[in-house]
This record gives sequence, C-alpha cells and structure tokens, in this order.
Amino acid sequence: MEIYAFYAIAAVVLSSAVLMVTSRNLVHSIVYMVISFVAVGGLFILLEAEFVAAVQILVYAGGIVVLFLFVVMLVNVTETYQVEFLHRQWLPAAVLSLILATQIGFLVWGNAGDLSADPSASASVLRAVDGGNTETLGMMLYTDYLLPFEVASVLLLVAMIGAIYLSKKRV
Amino acid sequence: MATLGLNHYLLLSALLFGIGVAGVLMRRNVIMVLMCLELIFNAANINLVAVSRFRPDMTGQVFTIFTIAVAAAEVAIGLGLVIAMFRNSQTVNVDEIHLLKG
Amino acid sequence: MSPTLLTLVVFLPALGALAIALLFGKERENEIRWAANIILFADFILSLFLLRGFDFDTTELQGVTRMEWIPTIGVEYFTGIDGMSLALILLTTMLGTIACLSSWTYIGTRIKEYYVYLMILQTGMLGVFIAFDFFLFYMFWEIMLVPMYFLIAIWGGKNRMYAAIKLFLYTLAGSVLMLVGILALYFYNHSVTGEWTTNILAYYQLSIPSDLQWWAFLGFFLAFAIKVPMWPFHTWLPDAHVQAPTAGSVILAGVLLKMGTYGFVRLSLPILPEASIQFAPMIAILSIIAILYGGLVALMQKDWKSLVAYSSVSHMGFITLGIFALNPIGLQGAVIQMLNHGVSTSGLFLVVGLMYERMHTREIAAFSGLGKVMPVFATLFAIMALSSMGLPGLNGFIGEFLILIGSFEWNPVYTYWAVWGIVLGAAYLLWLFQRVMFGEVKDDKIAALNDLNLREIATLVPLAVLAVWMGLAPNAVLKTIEPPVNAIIERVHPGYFDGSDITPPPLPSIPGAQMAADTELEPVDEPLAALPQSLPQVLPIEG
Amino acid sequence: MLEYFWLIPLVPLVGVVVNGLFASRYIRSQLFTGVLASGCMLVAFAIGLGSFVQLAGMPAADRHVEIELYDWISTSLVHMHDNATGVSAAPFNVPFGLQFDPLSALMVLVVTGVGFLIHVYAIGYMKHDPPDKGFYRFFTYMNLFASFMLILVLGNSFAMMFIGWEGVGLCSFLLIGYYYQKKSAGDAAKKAFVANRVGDAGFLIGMFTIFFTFGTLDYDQVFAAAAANYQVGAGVITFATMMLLIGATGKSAQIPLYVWLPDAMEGPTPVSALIHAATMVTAGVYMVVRSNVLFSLSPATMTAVAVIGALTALMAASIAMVQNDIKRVLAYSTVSQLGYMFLACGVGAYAVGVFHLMTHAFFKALLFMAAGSVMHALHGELDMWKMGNLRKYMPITHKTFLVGTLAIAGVPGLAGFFSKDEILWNAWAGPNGAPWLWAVGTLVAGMTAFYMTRMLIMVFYGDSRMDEHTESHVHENPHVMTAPLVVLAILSIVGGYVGIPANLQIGPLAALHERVDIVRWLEPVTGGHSEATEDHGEADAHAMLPQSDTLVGPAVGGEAAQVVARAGDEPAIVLAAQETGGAEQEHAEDHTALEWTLMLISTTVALAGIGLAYQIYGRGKPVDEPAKRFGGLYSAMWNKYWVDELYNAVFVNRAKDLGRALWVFDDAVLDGTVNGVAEATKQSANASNEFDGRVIDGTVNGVANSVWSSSWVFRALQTGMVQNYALVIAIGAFVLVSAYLFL
Repeated sequence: MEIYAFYAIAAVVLSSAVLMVTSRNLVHSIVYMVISFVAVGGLFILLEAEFVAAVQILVYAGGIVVLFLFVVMLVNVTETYQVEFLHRQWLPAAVLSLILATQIGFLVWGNAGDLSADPSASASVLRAVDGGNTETLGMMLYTDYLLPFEVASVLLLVAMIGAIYLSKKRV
Repeated sequence: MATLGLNHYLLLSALLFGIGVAGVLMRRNVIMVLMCLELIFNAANINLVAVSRFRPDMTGQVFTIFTIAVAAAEVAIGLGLVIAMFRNSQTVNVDEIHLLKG
Repeated sequence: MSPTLLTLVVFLPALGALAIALLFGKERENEIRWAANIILFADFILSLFLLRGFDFDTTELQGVTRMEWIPTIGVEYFTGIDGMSLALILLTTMLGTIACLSSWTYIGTRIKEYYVYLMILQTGMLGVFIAFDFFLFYMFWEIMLVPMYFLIAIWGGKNRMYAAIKLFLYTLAGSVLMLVGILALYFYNHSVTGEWTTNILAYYQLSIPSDLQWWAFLGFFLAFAIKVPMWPFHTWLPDAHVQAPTAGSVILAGVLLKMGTYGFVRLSLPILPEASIQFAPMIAILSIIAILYGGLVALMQKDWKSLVAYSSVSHMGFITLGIFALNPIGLQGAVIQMLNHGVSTSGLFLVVGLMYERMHTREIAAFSGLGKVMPVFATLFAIMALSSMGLPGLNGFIGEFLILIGSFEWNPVYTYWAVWGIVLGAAYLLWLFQRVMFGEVKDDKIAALNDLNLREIATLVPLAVLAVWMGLAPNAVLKTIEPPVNAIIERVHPGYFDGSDITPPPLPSIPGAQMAADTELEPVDEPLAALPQSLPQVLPIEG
Repeated sequence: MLEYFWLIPLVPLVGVVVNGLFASRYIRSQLFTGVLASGCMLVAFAIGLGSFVQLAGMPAADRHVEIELYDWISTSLVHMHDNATGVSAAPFNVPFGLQFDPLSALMVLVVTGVGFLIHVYAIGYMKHDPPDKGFYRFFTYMNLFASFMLILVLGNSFAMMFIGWEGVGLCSFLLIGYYYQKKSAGDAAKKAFVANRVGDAGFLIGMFTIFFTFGTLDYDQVFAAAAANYQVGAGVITFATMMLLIGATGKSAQIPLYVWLPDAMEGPTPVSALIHAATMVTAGVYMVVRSNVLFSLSPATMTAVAVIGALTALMAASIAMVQNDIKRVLAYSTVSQLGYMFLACGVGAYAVGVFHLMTHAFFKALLFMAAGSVMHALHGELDMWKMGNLRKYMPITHKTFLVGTLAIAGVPGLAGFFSKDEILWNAWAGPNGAPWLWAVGTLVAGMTAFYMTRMLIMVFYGDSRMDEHTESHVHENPHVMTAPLVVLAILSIVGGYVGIPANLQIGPLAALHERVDIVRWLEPVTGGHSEATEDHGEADAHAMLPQSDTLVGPAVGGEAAQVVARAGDEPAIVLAAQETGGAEQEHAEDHTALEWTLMLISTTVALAGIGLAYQIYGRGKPVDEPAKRFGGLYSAMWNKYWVDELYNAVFVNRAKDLGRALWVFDDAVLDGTVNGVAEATKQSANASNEFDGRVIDGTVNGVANSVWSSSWVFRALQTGMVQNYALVIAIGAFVLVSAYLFL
C-alpha cells in the first residue's frame, strides 16, 4: 500500500520540479517549487520522519518561498526574460544532467538493492519513545549534537546579518 | 510489485538531483538558479532521511535538520547577493556577470 | 622556600608585561613607568624572600617544580635553584629594577613597548637560571635574545641596526651550535639509557666517551664563548654596548654576559668533565689574551662607553680563567666575580648613561672637571671604578684575588700574565677618571650641568653599598655558592676533597744566590722538578 | 688600653664618615672639620700610646697581642705545599685580624703622632679652601689615609697588609690629585697609582707564592714555618721575597719604581709631609722588616735590597743637589733617605732601618712642613731662587728648619746622626754588609749635607731675591702651623737617643741605653741577629730560645736566634755568623775602634758637605756657577738622568701604541672577519637573488609565457560565466560517476 503512495508523491515531486525548471514565468516556477517541496515533505512523513517533514514544510514552503517571492517582486524583470529564458549552453547541459541522473540512478539502484529492508523491523529503534521520534530527535539534537546545533544557529544569525547588510542601500 | 525499498527513494532523489542540476545549468536567471539549488538540497535531504529510515539511525534526520538550516542561510545570502547585484548592474542575468573572465 | 614563590619570581615580570600591554594605552606613559617600576621592584622584594628558608649547606636543588611537558620527547618543565642560581637570580632582579628605574627619562619614545620588552627580557634571564631541563634552558636562552634585539634596535644609538643584528646573529649562531651539542648528548643518552630525557641532572651522571665529549664541548664552548664574550668572539660587545640604551647596557653587562659563564659552570664542566680538562689550557690562554687585550684596547678608547665595554671584556676574561682553573677557589672566585662584574660594570654603564643623558655625547675628550660640578656623581663613579679595578675592601678585589689564587693553584705561569690585567685596570680606569673628573671645567655646557637627582642617586647607591658590603664581608656569598661549586669540582676532579688526589701547583723558585749549593734542600729542587711537567699544560691540546 | 688597640684604625674612620657625609652640606665649618679630623688622630695616638706603654710593661718574649675581628674571606679547599714536607689541602682563610707587637706599636706611634701634628698644621695650611669644598675633602682623605695606614701596620697577615697597602695608594692618588684643576696634578696622581700598581702585582705574586708554600698568610705561622722548615737560600723563598721586594720598591719609591714620588709633590704640602715623607712611603721598609725572617733566608734578595737601597740613595741625592724647586729637593731627599732604610734592611740591620724610619719621619715631616710654611707665606712660591733671607721674617720656621737640616745632615747629637751612623756601621760590618756599601752610604751622607745646606742658605740666608710685593706680605705663620714645627723639631733632636751606637755607650748614655734601646725593643720582631754589634744581641737571642716552640710572634725571634745558633756551629752557611755567635766577644774592642773611625769619617764627610755648600752658595757668588763647572754631569742630574723620558718612551708610550694597534686589529681583523662573513653572506644572498630573478623566475615566466601564448583554448574556457563553470563541475561529476560505474 505504501508503495503506491510513494509513486504518487514521487510523480508529484518530479513533475512539479520539471515544470518549475521549464516554466518561463518566475512566479509560476516558484509555485511549482512550493508544490515539490510540500511533496517532499510528504515523502518524509512516509519515511516516518514527522519532525523533519514539519520543518521541511515550515522552512521551505514557508520561509524560503516567501523570500523568493519577495525578491522576485523587488526585482521584477520577469517579462524581459520570458523571451529567451534559457542559457546558451542549455542543450549540452540538459543532456549532461540527464545522463548524470540516469548514471546515478543505475548506481543506487544497482547497489542499494539489499538495502530494501522491511521498515517494520527497524520501527522499534526509530520509535524509542512513543508518539513519534520527535523526542528522540530532540534528545539527540540537544545532547550529542548540541555543538553543531549551536553552530548552526550562529550560522543562521550570520546569514541574517549578512543578508541585511547585502540588501541595504549603497553596498 | 516489489515492496518499497531504499533504492526507490535513492532513485527518486537521483532524478530530482538531475533536474536540479539541469535547472542550474540551463536557466539564465539568478533567482532561478538559486531555486534549482534548493531542489538539489531536497534531493540530498531525501537521501538522508531515507537512509536513516532503512538503516535505523536518527543521525540522518538530525543532519537533515542542519541541511535545511544551511539551505535557509544560503538562500538568505544568495538572495541578498542577487539584490545587491541587481542594484549595481540592473540585471539578474548570470551571463552578464562575468568578472571572472580570463 | 616554596616552588610557587620561585615560579612567581620568575614569571611575575612577564605577567606584568602582559598586564601593561593589555591594560594601558600608549599615551598613559607615566602610569606605565610607575607600573613597570613597581612590578620589577616587587619582583626584587619577592626574590629576597627566596633567602628565607633556603638551605645553604646542601647541593640539592631547592624549590623544585617538575612536571611532564612534552612526554613524547621526554621534555619536562623542571625548575629549581641552588646557591649559585640563587645569587644570580638576586643579582638579576636587582639589576632589572635598577635598569628599569634608570630609563625613566632616558627613554622618550614608544614607552609602552620599551617596558614590555624590558620585563619579558627579565623573565627570560631569570628563566635561564632556574631551568634544569635542556629544552626549557634553550627556550629561555633564546627568548632572552629577542627583547634585547628590540631594545637595541629601537632605542639604540645611530648605528643601532648594525649592532642589534650583529648581536642577534652572533649569539644565534652560537646557540645553534649549542643546540647541536645538546642533541648529540640527547641521542647519546638515549642510546645508553634507552630513555629520551632532556633533564640536565640526568646528564650529570652520564659518562660520555671522550671524543663525543670533545665535539659536544666544542659546540657548547662556541655558544658560551660568544655570549661571554671571550676573545676573539668579543667584537659584537662594544657595538652592542655603545649602541644600546643605558638600561640595555646595564642588563647586557650585568646579566646577559653571565649567561655564557653560567653555561660553562652549569653545563660544560659537570657534563663534559674530560673535555673541560682537555680544553682548559686553551681557554686559559684565550682568557689571558682577553684580559690583557681588553685592558690595552680599553686604554686607548676615545668613547667612554666602549672603554667600559672593553674593560668588561677584560673582566670576563678573569671569570673564564677562574672557571677553567678547575679548582674550587678559582670557581668560587669566578662566580663571585660574575656578581661583582654585574655590580660594578653595570654601575659604570649607569654612570655613562647619566652623562650621556645630560651631554648627548660619550666622547671622553668632551668632558673635563666634572668632579667640580657634580661631586656626588664623581664620588659614586669613583666607587664604581675602584670596585671595578679591584681595590681591596671593595667587591672587585675578592673576585680577582680568588681567581688569581685559583689560577696560581693550577699553574703559576697563568697568574704571572693575568696579574697585569689588574695594573691595566688601574691604568685605564684612573686615566678615564682623571680625564673626565679632573681638570678645568671646560665650557659653560659642563658648568651648567646639575648633579644627580634623587632617582639617579637611587639607581647608583644600592650598587655602591653592595660593592662595599661584598668587599668587606664576602663570606655570605662565598658560603652560598660553595656547595654547588664543590659538587661541580668533585665531578670534574674526583678525589679533590677527600684528599686522595692532591695536586698543588709547582712552586716558582729562584735558586738561592750564594747558599743554593745545598742540593738536599727539597724546597729548592722540588719545584724545579715540578716546573717542566707543568709547562706542557700551557700549550692548548688539539683534540 | 691594650685590649682596645683594634680601635686604632677605626677611630679615623669616624672622621671620614662625619666629614665625608655631612661637612659639605650641613657643617660647613673649617674649625669643626679640622678639629674633628685631628681629634680622631689624637684619640688614635692616645690609644696607641696606652697600648704601647702596656706592651712595654710585658716581658719581651710575649709582647704580642693579636685579635681577629671577623672572618673576612674563607673559601673551599685549596691544594698547597705543606712547608716543604709534603702536600696538603686546606681552605683559604683570611680573618680580618690585627696584631700589636713592638714593630706595629712603633709604627702606630709614628703614624698617629706625626699624623696628628700634620693634621693640626693642615688646619692652618688649608684655610684658604672653602670648608664645604676642598677643605672637608682634604681632611676626609687624610683620615681615610690614616686608617688605611694603620691597618697596614697593624694587620696580622699579608692580606691585611695588602688592604692597607692598596688603600694608602688610593688615598695618595686622591690627595696628589687634590688640586685636580691642574693637569699636572692629575697626571702625577695617576702616575703614582699606576707605578704602585706595578709594585702591587709583584706583591700579589709574592703573596700567592707564600700562601702555596706555607698554606697561610698569617705572619706568625708563615715566619715560624719558614724559620723551622727552610734553610738559607731556598729557591721558593728567594722568589717570594724578590716579588715582595718589587712591591716594596713601588710603594717606597726605590729604583726602578721611584719616579712617581717627585711628581707626587703636586699634592698639598701636608700631604707630602704625611704620606710622601713620614708614613706611606715607609710602608715598603715596614714590609721588609716585618717579613725579615723570609728575607734573611734569601741572601740573593738581601743583596738586591741593599744594592737597590744604596743606588737609590746615591742617585736621588745627586739629583737633589741641583734641583731648585724646594719641594722637589725634599722629595728626592726622601727617596734617598728611603734608600738608606733599604740599605739598612739589606745588610740585615732591620731594627736600624726602622730606627732611621722613625727619625726620618720626624725631621723630614718637619722639613716639609717648614717648607710648606715658607710657601704659605710666599703665596705658593716654590722656586728657591725667588726666596732668601727669610730668617728675618719667619724666625720660628727658620729655627725649626735649621734643626731639621742639621738632623738630616747627620750633625752629631741630633736624631739623624744616630740612625744614619748605625746604618753606615752596619753597611760596613753588618751581617750582609760590605765596605763599598759603606762607601756609598758615606758619600750620600756628604751629598745630603750638601744639598740640605744649599737649601737652607738659599731659602733663609743671603739677600732676599723676592719681589717687592711678596716681600711686603711675608709674615710668620699662625701658631696652629708653627706649634707642630716646634714639637717635631724637639723630636728631631731627642729622637735619636733611643738607639745609641755601641761605641758611644759611655757614662749617662750607657745608662740611657740600658733604659731605652729601639734595637732591643724590636728584637722580638727582628730577631737576635738584627744588629751586628749589639753585644747583648746574642744573649737576648738565647734568652728567647725557650719560647721557640710556640707559634706566636716572639717565637719568630727564637727561630731566628736558632738560625744564629746554627750559624755558630757552621760559620760557612749563615750570614749572621760573621758578627754574632762566639766570634763576637773577643773582637769587641776592634769593633769599637773600627766603629769610632767610621763614625769620624762619616761625620767629617757630612761636615765637609756642609762646608762645600757654604763655599758655593753662602758667599753670594753667581748661582749658576756649579752648572758651568761640571756641565754634562750637572745637566744629567738636573734632568733626573732622563729616567722619566726613558720610561715614557719604553713603557708608557709603547703600551699606548700596543693598545692602539690592538684596537686597529680589533676593528680591522676581528671585526673585519665578522663583517666580512656577513658581507659574504649578503653577497651570496644577492647572487642567489639574481639567480632567482634570472634563471628560476626566468624559466617560470618563460613557461608561463609559452603557456599564455598557447592557452587560447583554455582562455576560451575561462568565460567568467558561472554556469560554464557549473557545467564543467557537472562534467567532472559525470566523469567520476562513470569511472565508478564502468571501471
């Protein structure tokens, strides 16, 4: 049963991604991007990573997208580039990326075969605590990964300051 | 119909990655390039979460959190740059920014 | 006496330097001056407390701090003091204080850096005296050099860069050779004992094959001979002294030069006894050359300061002669002469500095009749000069006297030569005194000079008092340095003290004119028999 | 008193401290400073006198007090020879010790007594100097000198003597250079100290030799051991005494180191009187007498001492005969008199040497101070040709000077006569004497009489050669200056009666002789053989044998007496044998006869000298006549035999040249080497830099250029477009992945 859900979501993700890359209108592609992000969030839920899913939705579908929208509005150049929106090297690029994707696909498909373990087997580990693994995640974040966590927060702070500074007038 | 395995997810992420790369390489618009980068990030995230699911270990998810944080930061800076760039040379066209030309 | 106190004494100046560097802005000059002086003076007072509870009879190290530092190569942080180190530490802290006080007005630019360097230098020097680990020793040895370089290179005279670089390269070359020697011993020690250690005391027990001793000694010798400086490695000294600021000269003459002799006593003799005996005659000859050469050259100097510099070449010659007489009295004389030279020559440099500050020249010909204008100055200068020329009742005499006795005990021939150094000392110092102090007051510039102020007196009086005290009651010092000295001699000359190997000097003799016919007089012919054996000693032995 | 004798050298230090520290700033009173300084000397004299009396009260054998104030130097073990018997190891210990024995006592009395008089005199003489400038400096130095001199004579070891030895040298430096504005004064001061230092070098070596021979520097132990373990002519003793002799010649201004004393007259006259006539310059004599045991053991040195003494006396007297500077005449006279003392010691008559030392201290101090008072009256005039007929103006000075002259000239009845006659007699017949020594001595006596009379006449008689201004101001000096003269004049008359020659011991003199006899007084120090013709000398020597086992002072005499006794058995070896021992008794009469003859001869010669001087200078004849009469000799004397020039040419200037040469060597060769090395390094650095620039960089740039020219294709890749780069990255990824896949 799960697998159908997977295929469905995967289809949404990929199609919306393709549309996003190919649509001429920036705003449209942003919308497609939102869709694909939300879909990815679905995948996460499917993978029993509720917390990550939530974060995915909040951060991407929430924050980042809003950011992009703002920028797009600040820089409204959409029309000018609808005519020729592709780079000169689009054809080789497309081909190359296609090949690359297939190669990687083969790679993982060939070697990950044995990894298709039964999800239920590992359930106990991931659900150390009842009611989702969020608590486990929290535990790990605030014990083992406390330092990286703080560093990450610092990183965000820096990014914020940097962003503010960059987007000020007269840089 | 086989059961849902890790390789499905990996394949998916591979494709998503490919699309992202294609976008990065093809589009002229800086903002677009940035968005495609986000796609690539997502591909990576999918990998992480999937592996942490099938090779039961929470670390993957933890790293996802970090990745997302980094992605957010990257976007913030990236867009900041875009704005700065646009203000300096009224363009968001990647081609027109080739100070690195040898 | 507690290890913590010792450590505090050594590192207080460095901490002070740090504090000054961090707490004071460049422009708060007077506060910096006060702070530096107070810290160094406090350091001096603290160092006096080392005396309390110091055991003067043991040869054991005292106040030992010992901890792992770099275990993989066997380096420890190993510090402690014995009588000799104690004496030198007291000298250093005192001279440091005086030097600091003396530069109150002399130094007008970049005050902050100056005092920081001065205090770092202080820690470096003190460190050398307490380090009993080769690594530590070498570290302090090199640390010392850097601030000295800057003191000369920044606050020096016209030709300062040349002098500073000369000093730096010269000493560095020497210490690199020392490093080679240390490494040779280090690996040899490992090959024998199988353990990596840089603990100096561990090497005292080592018995090293004589050829390795010879090479290692050569390495050490060059390092120390340059630092002392012995003839002919002395040429950096006059330049450095003439160019250095007063405080620099004071420290340089008072303490830095002692590093070389201290190294000889602390490392060369106990670790390489055979080679020391082998090299002794050559070094004695170099020392005698230094004594006479320094004296004669000093006689003809036109620059007040370089005269004092060459005089200290001559005096250091006495010290090395005493050390390599390789008998306790000579060594005691050498160590006490280190202190004396530290007191009197530093005093002379202070005197020159005071004059330079007033007249901005050091040319002897420019002075005349100072005695009339500045009586206090003249008196203090006289005391310093007299102590430096070894007048009985002042400190210089004790050192030179004991050293001469020591060299006489080794071989009278050396004494006959060295004794002329005393005559020369009187000649050049009194001639200097006569030229600058006596005579008519030449010009209004001199007539306008004002005598020493309280601060300047405060820099010189302690030295004068010390000179008199050490001249009249040297026993306090002699007793302090006796145990370590005896230990070292016992190591170089086993059986010296238990009487199993008594080797008195060949007595000089003139056959009696009329009555010497009696051949059965042993005092007559015994020395004659002994003299020829002694003569080969005079020639240097090529390894 | 005797237990406090160690205070004697300390008392003057009080004056030094008080005057030295406070006089310039706070006291500023000539009276206080002068009185304090002289007071210190008086107190010292009092203590000395008390101790002296007490000492005299003791039996001759144990007239020896010793005190060790504290441990001065004590070091670790030293290896030395153990009295010729073997080797031993002992610490080098020098206690700060003082001893009081007949010799020291006599010296103390001379130093403090004459010193006190001179201090008093100086109060008047120096009164022109401001109390807060020169005056206090002068008296501080004088007191310092006194205290060092007392340490010298009271010390109980050679090291202690050396303290005083160098200390008095220093004070003499300071006092000669007292008028430091005068360049000549400075030069003279330096010359004096350096010449002394040369002697001190010898002293040091001698001291070391003694230490390593006897294992100690303490007089008693050294002398006892020497007398006990060494025979006459021992080489090491000869060496040691020769070295000590060098020191003595330096301090006592004998050939070859006498040159500094005449120049030393640059100092104030009281200084000349105290230091360069009465006390310091006699230190050498004192040292020889003090270590007479060692000297007696070395005939070679004894001969050297005697010859040096005789020659110095002769040469100095001859120079003195032609000098015109009143103080220089006295200076050379001092040198010559010191030569007398050395002669006495050299022939083995140490006691007589001391005897002459004492009388000389009296009349030479007197003469100097009288000359000083003349100068003072004449505003510092020194040239005798600008004086004359002063007896009219300065009666007291004239009378005292007359006494002094007669005394030094050896006119019978005055101090000089006795001591000089004793010396001459011993020069002929003493243990080490020889007729030619006596001849020289007698000749010198004549010369002395001559130049002293010449001086007397030129200064006080004849018609005045002063200019009007001076003459109008000439006056006798105040009592503070004349009183000491009178006292010394009296001493110069009676001083001689403490040592009456054997042949004059008749009637009252004999009785007096039994009471006081300096020679007998000094015997505990100088030993029984100290004087040739003392008929009781041997008796005393034997009387002292019993204590010869103890290690204190008298024992030295005892040991010496043993030497004498040994001599009795084998007359071949020992010097003293000629006159003492059994042989002495029966020849007594001949001796008396011989002594009478010699005495008469010498007296006649002296009177002849006086007469000659009167002949030449007393008749108002043209004064440059002697110069005409014997030109070459005269100019040689006048130029002091060009010795100063010689020394300057041979030693001083050569030393300076050597210094200069070495300095050049230092700069050129040694420093040259260093800088050369540095320069070479720099050159090679430059060279390698060039190499870098030309060759290596050249290659690199060449390659770069070729690359540049051949790199259009790569340049084409370098579009500066981000996405091109991204594409390349992707290609890279592609390549990697395919590599992973297909390899």
